[in-house]
Amino acid sequence: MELLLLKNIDVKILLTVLGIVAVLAVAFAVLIVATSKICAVKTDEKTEKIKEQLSGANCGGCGYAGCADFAKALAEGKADISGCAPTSPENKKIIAEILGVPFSSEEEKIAVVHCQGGDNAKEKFKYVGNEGCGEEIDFMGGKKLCPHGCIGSGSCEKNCIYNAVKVTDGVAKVDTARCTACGVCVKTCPKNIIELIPKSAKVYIACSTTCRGKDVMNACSVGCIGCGLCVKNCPTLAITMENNLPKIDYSKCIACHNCVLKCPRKCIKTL
Amino acid sequence: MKNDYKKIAFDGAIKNNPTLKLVLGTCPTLALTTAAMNGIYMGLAVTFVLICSNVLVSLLRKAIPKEVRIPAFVLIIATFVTIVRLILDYFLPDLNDIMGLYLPLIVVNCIILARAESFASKNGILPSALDGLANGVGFMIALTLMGAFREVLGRGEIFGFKVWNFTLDFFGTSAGAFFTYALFIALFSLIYGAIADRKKDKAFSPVLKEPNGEAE
Amino acid sequence: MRKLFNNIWFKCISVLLAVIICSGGLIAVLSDVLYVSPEVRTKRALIKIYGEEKSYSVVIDTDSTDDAVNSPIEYEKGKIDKIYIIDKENETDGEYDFVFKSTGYEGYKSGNVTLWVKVSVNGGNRRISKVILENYTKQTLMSKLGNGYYDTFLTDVTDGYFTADKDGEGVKNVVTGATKSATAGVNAVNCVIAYLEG
Amino acid sequence: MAQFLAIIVSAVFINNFVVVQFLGICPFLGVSKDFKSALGMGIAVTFVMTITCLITYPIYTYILVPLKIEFMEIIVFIFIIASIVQMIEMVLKKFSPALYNAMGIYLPLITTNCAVLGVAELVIDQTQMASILGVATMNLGYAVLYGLFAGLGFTLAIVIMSGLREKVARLPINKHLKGFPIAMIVACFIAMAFYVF
Repeated sequence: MELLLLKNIDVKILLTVLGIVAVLAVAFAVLIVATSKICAVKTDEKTEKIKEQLSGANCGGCGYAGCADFAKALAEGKADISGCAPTSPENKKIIAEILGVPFSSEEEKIAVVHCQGGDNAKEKFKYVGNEGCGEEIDFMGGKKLCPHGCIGSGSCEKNCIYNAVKVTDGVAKVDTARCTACGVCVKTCPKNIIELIPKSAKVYIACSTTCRGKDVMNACSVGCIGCGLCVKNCPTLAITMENNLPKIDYSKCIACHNCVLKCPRKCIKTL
Repeated sequence: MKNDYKKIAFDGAIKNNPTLKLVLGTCPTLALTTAAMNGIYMGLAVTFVLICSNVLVSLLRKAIPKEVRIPAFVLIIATFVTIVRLILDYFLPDLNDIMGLYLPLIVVNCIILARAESFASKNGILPSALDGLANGVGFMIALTLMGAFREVLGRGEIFGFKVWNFTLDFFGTSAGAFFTYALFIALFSLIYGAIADRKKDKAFSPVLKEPNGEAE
Repeated sequence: MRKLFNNIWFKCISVLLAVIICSGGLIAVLSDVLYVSPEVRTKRALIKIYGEEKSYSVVIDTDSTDDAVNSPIEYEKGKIDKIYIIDKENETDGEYDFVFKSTGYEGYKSGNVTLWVKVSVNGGNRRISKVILENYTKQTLMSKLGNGYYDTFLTDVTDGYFTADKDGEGVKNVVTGATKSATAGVNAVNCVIAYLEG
Repeated sequence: MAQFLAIIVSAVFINNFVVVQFLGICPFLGVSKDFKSALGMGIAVTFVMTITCLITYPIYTYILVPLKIEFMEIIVFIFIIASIVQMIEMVLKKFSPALYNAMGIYLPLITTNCAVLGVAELVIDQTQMASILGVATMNLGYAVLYGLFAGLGFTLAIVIMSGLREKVARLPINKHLKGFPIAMIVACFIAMAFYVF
């Protein structure tokens, strides 16, 4: 490799090539910076800092199009940090400091499906058509005889990016290990029977029908008939009966599992 | 820091396989999977260029202002491909005869710019190099498998050796390429979905979500 | 001065220019250091054809400096850059080899294909005995021209020319997946035949 | 006027970049999930193609050819396309952030989009354009028009694809076939349909 004098290649071509590309580069650099000046989107760095703390899953549980929009809403004070469940509590503390908002470390939550019907719930007709719970309930309230129960077409499963909801033998079931309580399934379920309950909860009501006992017996073999045994047997009176359906007040519940044992229809299940 | 590398390698090659999961670089994939050997050569070429361009991009990531990053990345990748061709031509002429066909295609390959844009411009040099290697290998495996599949069914050969003389020239056409590609993506999602379920992998969802949702 | 350096205009332009000048310089240096001279390319081609180095005498060589030999033979669809006569050890007269380097035009996107063509002459009979690819410009589907394509040329040099269109009824039809690139290759070989036919 | 029709027919139908020549498939599959982002992508690609032809054609014919450095063509073209895409990205980020988020990684990928580079190279190829337009020499006007209609051809293809995909997404398909695989199979049928040309 003798001392290099660029003798093998034609220097003139090299210079013209470099010249052209350089001129192009300068021209386009100027054009690009000009457009960047014209279209300067002023994202104040507060929103950027908040966006870094958020989980970035873009799940939409907070009701905004994605983490970027939620961060902007947070910065403008229009949204509250509790709206985003997937972000870990420490990140929420940091965001609260950025916003200068007092941060009450509120309870961790988990999603749960208030229905266990599925195959043991009778069907009015056999539905063949476009998939998705939303479409199915447009047609006479869905194929199940029970008007409140889960129809098992899996819209929640389709929209859960954490793969935490699965339709097993006709009814949606939440996999507690994977659920980050982002709340997307709560919004997508057209029957509104998925609810976020405190993670520390040990039991939940696996039914959401408010029909009277006789109709329930006819529609579903595992539906709650509103007998009230759970209310009577709860030592801390944590369960109250509203409109033929028991409701658990988790602040009083001491997880004694009395209600689970006493329920004749096995509607109260453990987490 | 160590398992972080393992995660990058695993992510790049298998979990977020550029061809089968993020579905990037479809032009070379459809065009070149007519033969398995193409897959191997293209895979090698892409892996090499991907590693080097990722390293260079992550080296300069702080210097390149955000406004002109795409033209700068494209220049780096194009320069690299030219340098690789010069080196091959001088030192390994016979390899250059074979690879010479694929090198110009690489400048137009989406994977390299995608990795440079979404990974290398945000991480350090070593992770970027590893990510380049992982994605390159993932790309090569996917292309070779598809190439073999189409070659066996389309021309009854594998790597050029006669297997049987049953030929379906549907697989030689572009419609066949689309069909094979669809088949392999579904297969990948099926196999990996099963592995993920057993391993209780939280983030993997069998239904393919928008790639940018996960690639970030 | 400080303000100039982190002014966005200056930063963008300077970075792009820096990248271009560095990469341009690097390519220039490398293409000079790793320069493959025409002689080396010819040596490589001969090794590929004969399997070992061969000495040759020049009839036409566009890369050589003396003017008697360096003008190529132009044809309408191609040109011949080099013609060599390979020196034979056992000098049996009337039997020697030509090696042509010819370029065919009208390839894919009007690029061209350069081939090495070996013609072995034995008394009156002239036969194309080897065709290999040298290089090409703008042919993206070259991978489709397998060895089969180059072997179809290995015929006697009679008056017939090759054609490369599907329904052309020409003497020897050479059709492959990449018809455009095939046309350029065929043009290159036709130039050799045109030269031999005189 | 005849040339005008020739451009439209050839750019949109006969050698449509996506459906006949199968170039630019990455965004064609990646962004055609719903109609709005598909249309957005189509318009962005049309805009890039038109401006690219406007800039690359004169550069090639009046600078690269006279100076005998045609080999620089690929790098120069890609650099121009990359700069245009960079500008588009800023414009989109400012004026329609929703579309910007919907396109995500596929916006920078327009740079390596084979269709855009394909149209840039096709337009400068005198012999091919002469055969398409039936006119002796090409000029800038035809080049820009061809770029525009090639982009519209791309938009047409991607919009039809998004319509098909939205319809198909509601059918009860196996979980693993949803998303890209079913899109590919739809593209496979489109490909078969276009064997005619």
